[in-house]
Amino acid sequence: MSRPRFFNAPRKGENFELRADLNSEYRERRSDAIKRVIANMTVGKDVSGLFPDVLKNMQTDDLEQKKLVYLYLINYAKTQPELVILAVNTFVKDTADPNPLVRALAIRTMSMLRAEKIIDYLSDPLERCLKDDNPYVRKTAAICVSKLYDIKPELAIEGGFVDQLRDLVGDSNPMVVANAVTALTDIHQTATEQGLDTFFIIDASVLQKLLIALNECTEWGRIAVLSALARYRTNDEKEAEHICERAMPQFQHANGAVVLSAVKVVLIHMDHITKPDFVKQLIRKMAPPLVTLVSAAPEVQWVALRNINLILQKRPEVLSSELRIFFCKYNDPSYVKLEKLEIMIKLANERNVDMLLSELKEYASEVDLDFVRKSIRAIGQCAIKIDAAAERCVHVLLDLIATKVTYVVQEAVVVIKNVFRRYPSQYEGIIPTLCANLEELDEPEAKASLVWVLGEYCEKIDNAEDLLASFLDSFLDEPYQVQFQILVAIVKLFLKKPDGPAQGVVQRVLELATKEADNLDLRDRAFIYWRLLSSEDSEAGKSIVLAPRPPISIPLTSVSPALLDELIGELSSLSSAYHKPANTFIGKGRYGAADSQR
Amino acid sequence: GINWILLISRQGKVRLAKWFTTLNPKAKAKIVKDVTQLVLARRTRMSNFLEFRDSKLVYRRYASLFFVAGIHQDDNELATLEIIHRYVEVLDRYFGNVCELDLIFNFQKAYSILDELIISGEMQESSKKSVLRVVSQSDAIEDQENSEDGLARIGSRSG
Amino acid sequence: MASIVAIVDIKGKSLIQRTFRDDVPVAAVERFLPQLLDMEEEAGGSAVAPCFTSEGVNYMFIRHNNLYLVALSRRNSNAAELLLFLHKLASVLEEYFKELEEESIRDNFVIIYELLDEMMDFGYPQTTESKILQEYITQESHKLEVQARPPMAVTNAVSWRSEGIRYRKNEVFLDVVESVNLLVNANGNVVRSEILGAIKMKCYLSGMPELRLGLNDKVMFENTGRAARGKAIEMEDVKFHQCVRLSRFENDRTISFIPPDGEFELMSYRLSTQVKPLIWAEAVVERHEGSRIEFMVKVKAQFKRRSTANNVEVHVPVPDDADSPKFRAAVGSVHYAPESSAMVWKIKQLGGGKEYLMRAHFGLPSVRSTDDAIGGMGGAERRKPISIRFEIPYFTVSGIAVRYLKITEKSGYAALPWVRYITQQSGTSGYDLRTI
Amino acid sequence: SLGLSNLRALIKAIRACKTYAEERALIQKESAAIRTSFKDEDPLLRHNNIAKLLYIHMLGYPAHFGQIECLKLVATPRFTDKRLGYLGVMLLLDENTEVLTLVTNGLKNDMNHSNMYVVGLALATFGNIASEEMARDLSEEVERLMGSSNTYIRRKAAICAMRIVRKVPDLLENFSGKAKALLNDKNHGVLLCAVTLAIEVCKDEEARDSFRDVVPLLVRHLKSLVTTGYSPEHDVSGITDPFLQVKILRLLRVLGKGDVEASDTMNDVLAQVATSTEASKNVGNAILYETVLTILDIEAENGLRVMAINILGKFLSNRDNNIRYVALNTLNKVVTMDTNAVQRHRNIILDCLRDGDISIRRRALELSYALINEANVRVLTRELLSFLEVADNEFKLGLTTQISLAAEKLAPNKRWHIDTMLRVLKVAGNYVREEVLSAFLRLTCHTPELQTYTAQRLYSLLHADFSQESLTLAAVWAIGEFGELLTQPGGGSMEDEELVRDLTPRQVVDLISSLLDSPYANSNIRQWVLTSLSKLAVRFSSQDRSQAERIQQILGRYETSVDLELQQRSVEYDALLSRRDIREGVLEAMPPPEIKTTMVGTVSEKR
Repeated sequence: MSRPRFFNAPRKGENFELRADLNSEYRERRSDAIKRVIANMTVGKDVSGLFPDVLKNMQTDDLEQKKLVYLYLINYAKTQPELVILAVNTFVKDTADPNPLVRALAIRTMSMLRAEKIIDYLSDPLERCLKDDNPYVRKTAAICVSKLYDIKPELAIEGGFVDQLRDLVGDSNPMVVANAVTALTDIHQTATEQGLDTFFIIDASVLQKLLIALNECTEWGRIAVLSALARYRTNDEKEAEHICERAMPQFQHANGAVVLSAVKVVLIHMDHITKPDFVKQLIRKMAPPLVTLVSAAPEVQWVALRNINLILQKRPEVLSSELRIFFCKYNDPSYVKLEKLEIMIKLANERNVDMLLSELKEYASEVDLDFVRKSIRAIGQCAIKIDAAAERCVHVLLDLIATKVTYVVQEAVVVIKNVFRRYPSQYEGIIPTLCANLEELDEPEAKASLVWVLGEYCEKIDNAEDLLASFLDSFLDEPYQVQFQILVAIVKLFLKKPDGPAQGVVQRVLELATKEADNLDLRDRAFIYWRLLSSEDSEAGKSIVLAPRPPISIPLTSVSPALLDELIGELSSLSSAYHKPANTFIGKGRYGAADSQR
Repeated sequence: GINWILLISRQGKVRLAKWFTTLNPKAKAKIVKDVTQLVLARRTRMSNFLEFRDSKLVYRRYASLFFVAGIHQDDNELATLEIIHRYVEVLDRYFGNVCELDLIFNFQKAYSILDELIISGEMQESSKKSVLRVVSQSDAIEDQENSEDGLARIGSRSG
Repeated sequence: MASIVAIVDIKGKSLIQRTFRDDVPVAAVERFLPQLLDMEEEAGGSAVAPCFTSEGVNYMFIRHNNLYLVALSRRNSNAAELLLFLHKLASVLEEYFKELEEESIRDNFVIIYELLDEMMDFGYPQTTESKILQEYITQESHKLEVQARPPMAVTNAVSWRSEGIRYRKNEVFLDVVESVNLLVNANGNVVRSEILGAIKMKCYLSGMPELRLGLNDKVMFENTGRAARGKAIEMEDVKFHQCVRLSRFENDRTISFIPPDGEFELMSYRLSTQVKPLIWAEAVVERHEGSRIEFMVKVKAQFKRRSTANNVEVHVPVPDDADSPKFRAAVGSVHYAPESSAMVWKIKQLGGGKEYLMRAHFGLPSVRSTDDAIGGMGGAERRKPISIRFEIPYFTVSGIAVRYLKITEKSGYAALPWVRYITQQSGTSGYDLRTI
Repeated sequence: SLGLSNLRALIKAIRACKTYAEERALIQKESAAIRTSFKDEDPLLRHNNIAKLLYIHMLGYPAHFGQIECLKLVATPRFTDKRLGYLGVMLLLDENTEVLTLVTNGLKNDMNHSNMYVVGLALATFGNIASEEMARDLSEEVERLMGSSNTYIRRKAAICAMRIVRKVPDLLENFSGKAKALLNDKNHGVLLCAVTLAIEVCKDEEARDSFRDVVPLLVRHLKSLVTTGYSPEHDVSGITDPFLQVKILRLLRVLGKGDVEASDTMNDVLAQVATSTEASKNVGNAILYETVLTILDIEAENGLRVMAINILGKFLSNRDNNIRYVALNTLNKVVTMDTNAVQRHRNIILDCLRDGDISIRRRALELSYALINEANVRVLTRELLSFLEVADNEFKLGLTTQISLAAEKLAPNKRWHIDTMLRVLKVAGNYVREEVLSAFLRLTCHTPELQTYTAQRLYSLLHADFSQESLTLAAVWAIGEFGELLTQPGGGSMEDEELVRDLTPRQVVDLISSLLDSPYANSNIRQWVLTSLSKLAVRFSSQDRSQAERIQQILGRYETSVDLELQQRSVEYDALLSRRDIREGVLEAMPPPEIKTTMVGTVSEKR
């Protein structure tokens, strides 16, 4: 079996040999040489020196060979612009070839070359190809307009190409329509990035064309059309309803990205619908396809889960009875498990919390550390979210502390501290259990949590003074969050037990924080306390530091309302997966006041 | 001294790994992974040295194999290159025009030779001849044992 | 929108890549794996999310065997679309070369370039139907006397079927295949269960046939006000091949379509109903550290007596370093599968209501692996569930039934539809029983 | 399954695997077969199984279950089995492995074996993996073997002695005399090992002093190596035993350091090596490099020192990156002693910052920090700041720290200092140490004449970019503390276009509070913002009373926060702002912190 191999170790003078072969009189040898050139290009070797020799092989009936030469040209056109010009004639000729495959290939490649000199020769063939009889050529030419806009926007506009593209939105062929929409959207984005007005306004007449094309396109075309529909702005309730009705059937599409795009369209236009029954129906129909996405390939599933998380922030009722579907499988990748946990917490309620707790307990004994931690945290969130479940959650947490596994104990301490803050004075009986684990804690958050407990309940802990004072020796080496808690806890101790040894302890912590510590924010905090404690009004400190704190609550959203709307409008995109505005990760990643006020 | 020596193929496969410092399996695997990544990404004409955590890598490519040594911060990098080269020379002499396949199929021999050159991360013999001599004499003892044994085995286990 | 699509091996080397827009430097592909490894390390070795951004470049990737398929972009791209495109690319390449791995890529780089050129333009997915691609991009294209032309299907409204197909005998085969996605706790409680079904077709029909499929769909009966004869089922979510007219289905639940030629999956559906596990298994484990481990496994068929499960496989996890397997099973055969750290109990036929026992004995090495020792809460195998595979022919859990398949073609031929039902639990669908 | 017949078959099968998954499955099956076969206790199969297992281990798969089997191989009388067994012991065991204690006795027996190659195997194994306990147990054996008449055994024993000294320093005395004696050995190999052992022994101060009298002997050895003609057995590209030369140079360095007499004794030979060693090949440069290091470390004469630095200068202009790397690396050591000699090469060093090789960049960067002085601080800081914009991320934290330390020490004036720090914060605000941030804010507190300017600049930098955390924190704090300077009419008379003037309190509060919802907001930033806002409520109380109420509302958003500190601040500050009687006094301007030099410890950048 002798298959041709092209990746052998480089031989000396290989380019010399290739050059000879490229100019060989034998067709087979020339075509083999081109393959070797491309093979070299693929592994990153520089074969740009062979440009003129490769170019000579461009005029050929062998389609495969032609494609390879084109591929070569795309790669090296930028470095050899003056040579590319030699290829122009063949390109132009090919755009008039009787075979539509060749015509499309030529126009597609020509518009990829990005050499200033070639662009001027592009106008005529592109003009022709946009009007070609064959839809394959037209759909290819449509995309070429956006490539042209990318290189030379003024030519794309003044040459009338963008206008022609708009006409193509009404083309009889759905694939052409889809690509015209794709190209216009691409141009729209490029223009927006450059701060220009858009060239693709979706008005009512465009809307009609889009809705007609939607059902006939390929899966990818549907995504383009749906994304355009999501950009359409309407205040007309009837129209919004109509759009939703037309988008909804796409929930049944096998392609998950089509489904997400359809969900996006419906969520956006639903905002204009006031009929509660209709809204209810939309939400009811949206749930099953979202659930199905949870069994997609893990990568797609991840995007879906991140999106579901956003959708639940906007419409918490969507998946209210679908908790089980988010239970983690043994072999789910870690990134999927963590997202499922987030969603489970959002869906937790009085009816399903028992089931959820037993599941979370199961997770807490897995081997993936991160997952275990987040699972324990989730138990705490259940306790805070659902009053009726708090006691059961606390029991589970105590069981976990009893395991004596260090990272489990630490996480449980963090969580129990929050339970105290939600249900003051209900679970104080377990304070000794927590204090017994003081030595074990080395993670900042766990340590900070326990210090808070010491300060908050110092009147109930016999040796609170000693325990708190013991933190002062290492005060300057502690992480900030621990330092802050030590400071507050000692101030509280002093306010509650002003006469004992607390006086000396508070003096020491204030001096450490104002004189020794580097952090100016910590210093500010300490000065504020110092000034308060030395105020003429001896009750001032108590009224402020010990001011009643309302029970804590878990926020319903993780992003601001404005950002949430922005992200819902970007569903299935990267920004919706990251839960971050696009400006934070594209371009230079700068994001300032102007962006936040958008 | 040398902390460890790795032979890594261009495909990223380990062809020999010798550890002179005590590390747990996880730490070793991590070093192999990171070093492979770093060394394979190097281009020609770059220096043969890389700083790696608190130590240094000295590497050199011979055909399809990278020979990499992890050395102390204050060791002589240039001299380490010579040690690597000496190892390669001995291998080459032992196998006669050594190639990667020789080292794959005779990996124990590659270790034996290294053990005659370096112990505890320190070079113990600077004469090529002397290293080759002891390795081939050891081989000779093996050969003899094997042929005696072979005869014995034929006698005891027929079928 | 993708600027570059690349296939990268596990060492981070790019095997092939195609630039579609030049706003992302090619060097960014080289930076892919080192960054991924860094992130994995930060995550304690766990797999990290399939999208990340670094230095203004967005990376979206899928893992396929020991390859990464990566899309790079500078914009806020449609992540779901591109990830699905990468999956599609992987399956197209698999259909072309059978295996998608380093060697097949190297041997076929010319055709992969051609495919990438057809499948994506300026970063936007185009034609991705492998059947259609195979009509004009073939591995032997240079041998063709006539130049290839774009098949009509590429741009047709019916982009999945070519014209002029002819068969002497017109036939359609319908396979209704169901599996159960099941998770059971160690105490026997069903934690999650749903039925995943699919209707797969093999179509050997001439011309451009119009097909209409009728199912015992409860919603359709309700819509049309007709009473169902027999049981009707409530499908929670249905997904269709792109040939099915979705708006028709939305309107009156009619499934009408012009099918692709040959094999394809017409539709998939999902029902979430509480199902009792069809086959139940449990294991009692006795572990003697440093010497041996013993199992007693029980399996029970909990479906009706008139059905039989075929090719039952019960996979029970065993420690990674077990040795000297010994088995005693009341029925079937058992073997040790070290590659998956499991033993597999195979039972050719398991009748409804039957129950069997199997005992297994393994040796353990006297020296423990140091990796285990740092595991914290005991070896990883402890958490691994028992999983079961089987087939039950002539049976679906949901009770779905094909009521009719109407075929009309302008030439007026008659064609026979053949329907088969099967419940099939393969390795990939989850049928997991948690262990203590 | 029975497994593959032998090593060769296994390797072939592994090589035939096309995917990683396939390889993994094959190996896991094979490993299981090997484990099962071990239980049969068949000595004939054991050798075969271990050979396969060691190959499997090399590919990164578990092989712990083969440890005991290796011990069994070692215990057989066959050399073939011992050889593989010891290889396995060295690969599968280390000083922490439990079963290592079972090896000691076997090693002891084999060290007394009649076959020198068995002794050799035992010594190699000991030298590579001996634990402290094993080192004690076999110390006498090794000591005895150091006196063996066989050079093969003698040299290996010397290295083993080095391991013993390393593991059990209190056994040093047993070996120092023997080590000294071995330095007279005629055999190159033994001498090489003896010098290696001596270097280890001389880590102990007392031992070092007692070794000074061998300097003349070492000088003789070295001189003879340099002057002998071609000696085929030890020649490397025309140089005689460079390995031994390098080792001797190193021992000389240890002995010459801090001792004038010893240094004097080696002066000439060092000069001779430095001048007569051929520098066209790597091997010569290796010796020159070692020589330079020795000269720089000992109490060398001035002329010799100049010679060493000149060699480095030549290295620096070498085209070979290896040599340039070594030069940059060594100049780092010289720079503290002789800055001027290094300053001469400043331009070459700065060019190296843009080299394609990260190893070169890293060394050049270190060196350029050391080069900054009063005369060039402006130029070099400008260079480093522009490098900061393109530098690899791993360099950034060091860069910002070094720039800020240099600015603190050498700033020509305060305006320049502040501008430099602002630029650092603007470009690399996510790679700035806490200490550097604090130092900048302290500087601001102590520069009242530029407080308006600084606050305005920070305001406009923050307005443009929320993404740089340290910049955000600096701006939040400075604006909180000096907020009123931003809104007072004619606050500054700067010509700079970037400056913002005529701000209203509302605008300032808008900017600071918008950070709470920014995509970069984290707990730390929010905490600083809450304090800053509370201070602003007081700072603006005379200009715009409504801001205080607005700020109280913003604070209220966090009164049920899960974040401990945020909730505490929210509730506290809200209560405090409601106390009109005391709030001004409590939140008035903070006393400026004491000015102090920035101490950069080992503290991480984000706590």
